[in-house]
Amino acid sequence: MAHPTTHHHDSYFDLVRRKRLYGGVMLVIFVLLLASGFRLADARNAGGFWDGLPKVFDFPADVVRDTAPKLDQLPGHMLHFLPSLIETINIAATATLIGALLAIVLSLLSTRGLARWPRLIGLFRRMMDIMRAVPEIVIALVLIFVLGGGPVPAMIAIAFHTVGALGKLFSEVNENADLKPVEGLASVGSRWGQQMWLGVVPQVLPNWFSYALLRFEINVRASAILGFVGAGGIGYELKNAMSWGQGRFDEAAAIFILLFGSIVLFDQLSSHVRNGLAHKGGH
Amino acid sequence: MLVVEELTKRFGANTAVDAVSFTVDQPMMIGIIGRSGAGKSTFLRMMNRLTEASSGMLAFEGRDVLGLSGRARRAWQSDCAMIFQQFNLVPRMDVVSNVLHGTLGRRSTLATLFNLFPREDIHRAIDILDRLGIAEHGPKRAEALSGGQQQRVAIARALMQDPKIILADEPIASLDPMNAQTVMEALRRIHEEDGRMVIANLHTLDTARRYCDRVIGMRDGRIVFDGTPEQLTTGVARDIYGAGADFSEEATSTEIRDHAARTHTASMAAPA
Amino acid sequence: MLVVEELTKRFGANTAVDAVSFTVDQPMMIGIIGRSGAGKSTFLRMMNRLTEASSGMLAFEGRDVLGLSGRARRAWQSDCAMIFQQFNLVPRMDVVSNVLHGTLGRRSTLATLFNLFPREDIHRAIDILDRLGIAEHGPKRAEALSGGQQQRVAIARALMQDPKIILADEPIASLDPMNAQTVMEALRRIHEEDGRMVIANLHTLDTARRYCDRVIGMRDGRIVFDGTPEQLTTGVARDIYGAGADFSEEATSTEIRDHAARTHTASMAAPA
Amino acid sequence: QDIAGFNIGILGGENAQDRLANHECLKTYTEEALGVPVKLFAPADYNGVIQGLLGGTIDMAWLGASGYAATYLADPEAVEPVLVKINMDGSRGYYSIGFARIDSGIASLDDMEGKAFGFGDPNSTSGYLIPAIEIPQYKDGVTMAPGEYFGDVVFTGGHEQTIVAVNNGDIDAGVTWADGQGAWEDGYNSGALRKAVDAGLIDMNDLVEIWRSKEIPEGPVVLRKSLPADVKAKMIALVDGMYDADPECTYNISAGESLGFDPIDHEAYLSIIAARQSQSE
Amino acid sequence: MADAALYADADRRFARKRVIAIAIPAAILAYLVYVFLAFDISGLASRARWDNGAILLSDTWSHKVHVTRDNRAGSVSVAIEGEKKGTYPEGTAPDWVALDGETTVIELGDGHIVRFLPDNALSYEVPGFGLIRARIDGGEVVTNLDPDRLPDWISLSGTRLQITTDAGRVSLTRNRTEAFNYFPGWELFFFTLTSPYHGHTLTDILFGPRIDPERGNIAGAWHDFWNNQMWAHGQVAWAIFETILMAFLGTFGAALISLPLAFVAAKNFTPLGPLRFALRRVFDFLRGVDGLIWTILLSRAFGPGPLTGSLAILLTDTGSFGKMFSEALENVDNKQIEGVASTGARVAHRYRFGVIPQVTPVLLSQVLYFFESNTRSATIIGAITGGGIGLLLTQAMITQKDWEEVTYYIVLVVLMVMAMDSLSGWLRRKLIKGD
Ligand SMILES: Nc1ncnc2c1ncn2[C@@H]1O[C@H](COP(=O)(O)OP(=O)(O)OP(=O)(O)O)[C@@H](O)[C@H]1O
Ligand SMILES: Nc1ncnc2c1ncn2[C@@H]1O[C@H](COP(=O)(O)OP(=O)(O)OP(=O)(O)O)[C@@H](O)[C@H]1O
Ligand SMILES: [Mg+2]
Ligand SMILES: [Mg+2]
Repeated sequence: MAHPTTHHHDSYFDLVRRKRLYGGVMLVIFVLLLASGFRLADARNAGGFWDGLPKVFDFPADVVRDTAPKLDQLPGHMLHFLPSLIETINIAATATLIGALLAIVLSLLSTRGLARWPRLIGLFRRMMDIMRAVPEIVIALVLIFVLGGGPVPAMIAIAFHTVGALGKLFSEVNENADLKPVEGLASVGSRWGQQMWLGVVPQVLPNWFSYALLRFEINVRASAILGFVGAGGIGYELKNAMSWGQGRFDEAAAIFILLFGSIVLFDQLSSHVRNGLAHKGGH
Repeated sequence: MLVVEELTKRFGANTAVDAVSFTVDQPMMIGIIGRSGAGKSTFLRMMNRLTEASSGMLAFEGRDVLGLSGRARRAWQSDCAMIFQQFNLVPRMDVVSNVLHGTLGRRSTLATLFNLFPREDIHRAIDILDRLGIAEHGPKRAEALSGGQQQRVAIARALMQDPKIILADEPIASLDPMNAQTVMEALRRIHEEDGRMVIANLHTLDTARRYCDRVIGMRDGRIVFDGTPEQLTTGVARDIYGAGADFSEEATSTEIRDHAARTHTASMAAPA
Repeated sequence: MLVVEELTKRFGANTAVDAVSFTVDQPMMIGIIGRSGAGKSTFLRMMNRLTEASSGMLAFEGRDVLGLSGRARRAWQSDCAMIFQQFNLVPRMDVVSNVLHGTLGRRSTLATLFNLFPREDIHRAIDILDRLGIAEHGPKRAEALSGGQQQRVAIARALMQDPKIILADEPIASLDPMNAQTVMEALRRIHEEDGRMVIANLHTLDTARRYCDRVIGMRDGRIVFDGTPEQLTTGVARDIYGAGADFSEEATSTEIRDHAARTHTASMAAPA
Repeated sequence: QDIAGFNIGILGGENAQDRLANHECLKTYTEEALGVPVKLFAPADYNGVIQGLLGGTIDMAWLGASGYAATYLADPEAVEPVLVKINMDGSRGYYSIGFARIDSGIASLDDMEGKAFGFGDPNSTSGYLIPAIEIPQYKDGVTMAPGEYFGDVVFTGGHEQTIVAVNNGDIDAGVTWADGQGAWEDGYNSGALRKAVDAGLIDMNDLVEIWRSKEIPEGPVVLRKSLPADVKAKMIALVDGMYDADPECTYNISAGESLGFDPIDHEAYLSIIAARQSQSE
Repeated sequence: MADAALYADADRRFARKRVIAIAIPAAILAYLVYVFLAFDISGLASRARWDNGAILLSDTWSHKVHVTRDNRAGSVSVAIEGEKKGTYPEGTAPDWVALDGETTVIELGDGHIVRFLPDNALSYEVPGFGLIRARIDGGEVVTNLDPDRLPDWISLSGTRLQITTDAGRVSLTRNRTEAFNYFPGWELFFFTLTSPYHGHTLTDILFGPRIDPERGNIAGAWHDFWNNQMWAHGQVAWAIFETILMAFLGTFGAALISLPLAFVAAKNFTPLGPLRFALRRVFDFLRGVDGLIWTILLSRAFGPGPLTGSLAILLTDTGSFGKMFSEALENVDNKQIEGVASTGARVAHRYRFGVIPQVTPVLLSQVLYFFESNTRSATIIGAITGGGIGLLLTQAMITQKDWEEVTYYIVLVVLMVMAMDSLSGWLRRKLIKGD
């Protein structure tokens, strides 16, 4: 019975052989890369992985040891650092807001079918790629040099990166937008801005919003990190307390609790809102 | 009042509309028929300036339509309303807003941003909806309406533009026969009562025969028929559709004939 | 050989299957009909042990199916293949692999975890596909196939299990009439050629009449009809479907009758 | 016992790539002397090296005095100071210099009441620890708590940032380090001011010195205490003898002209340790 | 005419819409105003040092050459960027500097001529202004300038004179006389002055006669380029590699660890509520603490280096992946699992054939997306733990003088991130669409 269909059998076995070969080769390459990468990193590190593993909790233990007797001071510290936390959050919120607004414009300009100047799509895309690729810390440090320390360099740096990151996500969303309403609006003689505002924005807003919230979460962390290089906010306080070490770990712990608490808070809040959006805007 | 001369559109090597010429002297209801890919949509889109023509001339009341740009072009689009097969409404917005979009050609972007539509426009939109018999759906989202209702909203939007011409690109192709009839009757009424010119792409012969004053047949981008509905014999139709002797007119019909057969097959095709 | 006694399934307060009893003496093709929510799926799922019964008894060739567990339960599932309305294939894997999953009940070794199936199984899988006329699609991903082809893959997977019973839960509900016919014919042929028992949930009367040896009608979890296709009059159908006097059998039909009417209305319904 | 490798942590005001390049000669000599592979690490701030020393992953480093104190306070058994750099004039110290913009009209700490004052890195001896202790001794009523005597007290993050911040007017005065030799208008012979002048960042005519600390001991070269005695001895001999053996390399590793290194011990840093401990309270 | 009730209703609805349309931008604007006040943006404009920006900008594409006279010893040296590594050998100088015994003549270009005269004197001919003379007399700077009518490009005090023009900069103090001349380009980018290949063109090196008799041209030139003391290309390349390595190990390590954990944290695979809850909080914790902070915590145990950076990325990403993977698992389509289950397959097989094929594309694309964005994070993490291009970059920035190196590194980082972006995009297409 196999006779008339021999070639089906053969072609399938060919496929299986080829797949196994590719799969096997890929797997071997991946495992080799991972293993040799690990060994290389291990060798280039000051301390080895296996030697260090038992000491992982030394530092946290120091912090706890230093903090435990001064537990009563923690609320005081927290109150003291609250303004810095608010500054950090303001940096993140403003940067997300400004970044998202610019990202909206750029993403619309770089989406096929929606672009105002279709020829410039490539240009706007490259712009976003570059904005996304430059690490925030670089822009922040340059701006600190020109503008002096404080929240503004961090805000600009994060906003700059946000434009690129959100721009890419937004234009992916835009690509899935239905063009029919846009065409309908174009046929009545409306301007580009009106077509976007009425034809595209209502369709994509929920998705934009959910990505922007996700970004806000990330930006809270980023703005805390930029504090490490002198951009103000809670990160700056954390770095000072941490690098002093023994003796000020209680402050570090207080800041850490504040920072971590707010990150978790925003995380939960945003996933809550996003879930709500997903369910409401189901179709 | 409308003069089309040697209008041509090429997409790469493919000529979608091939040197189309005709003249219309007075507002009438014109049907363009032809099979899929004949260039009907492309022609209408060129008229509305949604697609740029490759060459040729199109003049309306002396206006050189293809040469317009910027504000003048938008003013032309405002005079020349378009109705689409898929309605092309903004589905998440309410019906009245969708109708008001017909005035966008005259509104600034900023006013649009803040939803500043004048009171009298809003009232006029409701009046138009009322005329089309769907005023009570005004507050609903467009997507909540049935296809026939949505198409009537699209017609309302077109009327809101107070256009000289209404272009309709297969306005009933997405509709069931019941709704198709309502929509075609609305278009006919607008033509008769307001005296606006209506050009409708239609993919069925009997609709064209029933509602139009003049029928233009296209095939492969060229006009192969131009005459009155009465001149549109089955032989001519065979030419237009490029069909053989086995061509049955009924295969393209949307008339309401066999209700039972239709409903059950339609309900089966949906989940496929 | 199959005895069902007082089989019941309750979901909270809702009784999906309510004390169902019947007996089958020899392999035959049985159709279960009933409207949505009647408990047809729940009954089949209990047979395959995908859903646990609340109470009652089900025995096949003396085996107390509901009491099996562990290896014995898996062996039963292997003997009792299931075909689903949505095919329930692994869409990203190739067709032959999907068919080979039918052997998992017997050959769930470590090697199969890495998708390494014995050579003779692979040959058999391709032969089965050949029998169903889709051998040339063997290397494709399941998701690349049309619905009808996917359902035939699902049947092939079922055959691969070399089962005593094949349960099919609305196997043609997601298919267009053309494909539906192919699939039903395949099931019928399997029943006739291999002598396997087939129990199929169907939602249309005429399919049940045409392909089945015995028809069971369910309503609200209870059996309201059990007889031959010939006994299935319109009056009985009205009982099963709980419809009024205006019930038209055609509303549930999937037969291919009026080709012209169908194609054009189907093409209209699709883009809606 | 034997060691499998030897890790050197390096700090300082130069950029990481220059630091690594400058220490390449030390790496070669160490490999020769110990016969094991040597790795150089140039973390971004003091804390990185201190953590390495405490965790036992870094064997040798040249710390600032305050950094040594921090290490000692965290774990007295972690490291021991062995050598210290000798300046061209034979001294073993440097200064913390307070400075302001000349057009601000500030001439001394007296004029700083209500003004913004900037430290560098909290782990820096001259950029924080010493001025934080000595400035309040300037006169009664001076404290380092923000808003008390000074209008604000901030950490800029490092010497370079302090200089830019003062020059920009972001803060009214700050502290940084200098060897105190040579002339103010050149930014002294070495130190952060001199580097900024050389880079064209500041014009010393715009700045004025408003305060100077007592001499601060140069930071020690430290070795991990648990290293085998012979390894320690070899390394001490190597660095100690470097000035005679290879002046070029000495120049490189001490980031400028010096007379090489001399032995030193823990006692020399007791006051700094006490100072640091008092700041931790 | 339509019903009046319809008009009234529409009017009401549009009035409400209008209020919303104005209220939302107004709220955003109000917040921005608050932030601008809180951040003192107006004050910032006055504090901003645009001249610093100008230095930075000009330094990114140009370099300067220092001509320095030690006023005590009288010796003159010429050094690129004033660095020891860029110093011209004793007695040699570029052609715009004439070392003439006692006097040194420096042509800054555009007619600007600076002379280092004997007795610690200096003259500077500024076209359109005149000849500026200055000398050190008794430790004081004495000039022919009218101290009350100094142009703003001259800074003069009793101890220091500094003249900054478009052509260059000249300064005079008791100890030193110095002139800076600016040139476009990254000097010594290919070869330092000590290399025999300095000043040769590419064609010379590739096709010309042997420049260094000891070595072949290409090998020698490559060696000198790679080990260039000024730019350290070899080290920079290694740093880039190290950064990518950190991202790679961190991302894929995290993916391998979080996959099994995600099954435990997914509602449909783990019925044990408390276990799931605990694991989810662990994920939140890992994710909530930023990689940078993990780096600091881990540097005690592992010391500085790329491994520490990788582990930090691994920890944060385990949190992110754990959450995302478990969400993906909770969204699996039950049909496929049921299809496999109905054949009597074991649990392991149900997972293998029912779950893994569906989630693989989702997970893989998430992992690759993170890999790309982690190359950027690794840049920052490296800046703290001492590894990779991030360290070089931030350090070069913080010392605030090597802006051309900063530019070099930024360009490399941007290229690296963009390359990773395309690589991950390519892999995504290859592995998910293709197969
Ligand atoms: N944007 C485009 N790019 C390239 N080719 C196009 C484009 N739009 C239309 N065409 C081609 O032009 C020809 C005419 O298309 P057109 O849509 O005008 O036909 P139609 O008569 O409206 O057909 P249908 O009944 O399918 O709407 C077709 O061959 C089509 O493929
Ligand atoms: N997992 C479940 N949990 C709760 N109720 C269920 C579940 N599965 C089925 N039911 C309920 O049991 C009843 C019978 O459902 P079943 O799916 O068996 O009907 P059916 O005859 O197959 O209908 P259909 O034609 O829609 O598939 C329905 O009321 C259904 O809502
Ligand atoms: Mg068309
Ligand atoms: Mg069912």
